[in-house]
Amino acid sequence: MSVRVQQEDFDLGAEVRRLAGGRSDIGAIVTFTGVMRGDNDGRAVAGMTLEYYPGMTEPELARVEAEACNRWPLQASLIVHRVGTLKPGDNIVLVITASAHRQAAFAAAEFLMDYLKTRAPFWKKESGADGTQRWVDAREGDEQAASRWRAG
Amino acid sequence: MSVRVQQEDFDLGAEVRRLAGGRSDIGAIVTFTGVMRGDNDGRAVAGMTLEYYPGMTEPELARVEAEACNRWPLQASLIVHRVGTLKPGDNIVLVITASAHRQAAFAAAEFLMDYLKTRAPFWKKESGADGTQRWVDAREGDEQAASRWRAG
Amino acid sequence: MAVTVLYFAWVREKIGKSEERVEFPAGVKTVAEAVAWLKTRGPEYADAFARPDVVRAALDRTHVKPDAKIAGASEIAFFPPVTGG
Amino acid sequence: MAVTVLYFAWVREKIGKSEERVEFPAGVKTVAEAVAWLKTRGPEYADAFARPDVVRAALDRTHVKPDAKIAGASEIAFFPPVTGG
Repeated sequence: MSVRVQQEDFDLGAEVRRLAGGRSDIGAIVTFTGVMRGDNDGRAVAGMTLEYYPGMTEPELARVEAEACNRWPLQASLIVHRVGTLKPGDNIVLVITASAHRQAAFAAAEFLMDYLKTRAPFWKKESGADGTQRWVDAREGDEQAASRWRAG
Repeated sequence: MSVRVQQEDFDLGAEVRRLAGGRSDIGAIVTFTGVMRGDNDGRAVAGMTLEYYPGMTEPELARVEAEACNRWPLQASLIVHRVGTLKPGDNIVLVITASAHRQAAFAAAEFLMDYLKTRAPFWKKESGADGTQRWVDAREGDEQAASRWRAG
Repeated sequence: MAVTVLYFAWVREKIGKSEERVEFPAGVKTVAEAVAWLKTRGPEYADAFARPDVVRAALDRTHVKPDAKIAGASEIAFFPPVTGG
Repeated sequence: MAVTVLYFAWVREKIGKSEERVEFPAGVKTVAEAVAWLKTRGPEYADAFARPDVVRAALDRTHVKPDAKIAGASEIAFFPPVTGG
């Protein structure tokens, strides 16, 4: 159960080995990797800068992770979120959940991503291929995706 | 879009790199790794043998994968299933889905696992820690999990 | 009509073989009829197919229901519910 | 009551600074009132808070609603809806 905010890239395989390697109580490991695309809303994107709120972002991620552990029987979990300057094809975010059964691992990973997207203080600024810059707008769909966990 | 049945272990990180490395049209990569647990239904398990139907299992996995590609806009997908003798902590199955957005990648990965569990010809025989052997029973819950995709 | 019949997992273990060539009588038209006929071949078959609703079948490597017609198939497989994943 | 006020993303860019110490008047009790008062400090603030329903706030690094009381907080942050993940 840990969270990290970092500029450096992460290594999916190494993170999974560190979390689950050598354990025989884990039956299911789900990972989500968010990758920067070269287009957004039909616009060609050349780069992106991720800003965050040091001192709030980390505990907010930890709260989201703790909530997932409350809801599902997880043996292990990890959230890694990158900040700084990224280019298309670069990794942005990694979520890993491990449980005895697949349903819990899948549900917890989706929950972490939905909640992270609406609660964790990160802001993306895109540089268009045409040289213009713009702050990415929050997506209404993300708010809806997060809200489905409130009833459950 | 490919499927493999093999005795050898797989390397999660390498498989994801092979599928998505260097691509900027993929925004979301979901992986599911099924791992052999050291207990099942409260019984301590020492090992497992996975039998399959060569010539049917591979095309059946390919059909399941093709169905997922019909239902969701996937940029890439992979199913790897191991056969032969395994011990607790060993990898059993790997599913990877890649899409522009996370909802499609998550849904397709869950669908692949649910369908694979009820359709792909694999049979598990467990060796208990007490030396007894038994064929694993199909779980009613897996059939229910698969059936939820039929209405949608 | 001679077809290759394959058995997997505990069906294979109960019958004691993984594969055989079988000449089904002309009256055997469906998978369910093939199972009923196989059960008459000996106690090991009767045991393997004791609960025919549990045993699954494939014709030429495609899942089929008990009422599927076997005419034209070159391979019939019988196996328990699958437990992969 | 002097508190540290932080601005992020386009709120920071519009106001032209990322951090300042602010002495709020005694009548400013809530986050919404703090926003209304900040808007009177100059056109850059008025611009940043032109749509106060869009700007989010945190008190001492916890998300809060506009009606949250600021008394006792040592750090107030204002930022757009988050776009991580």
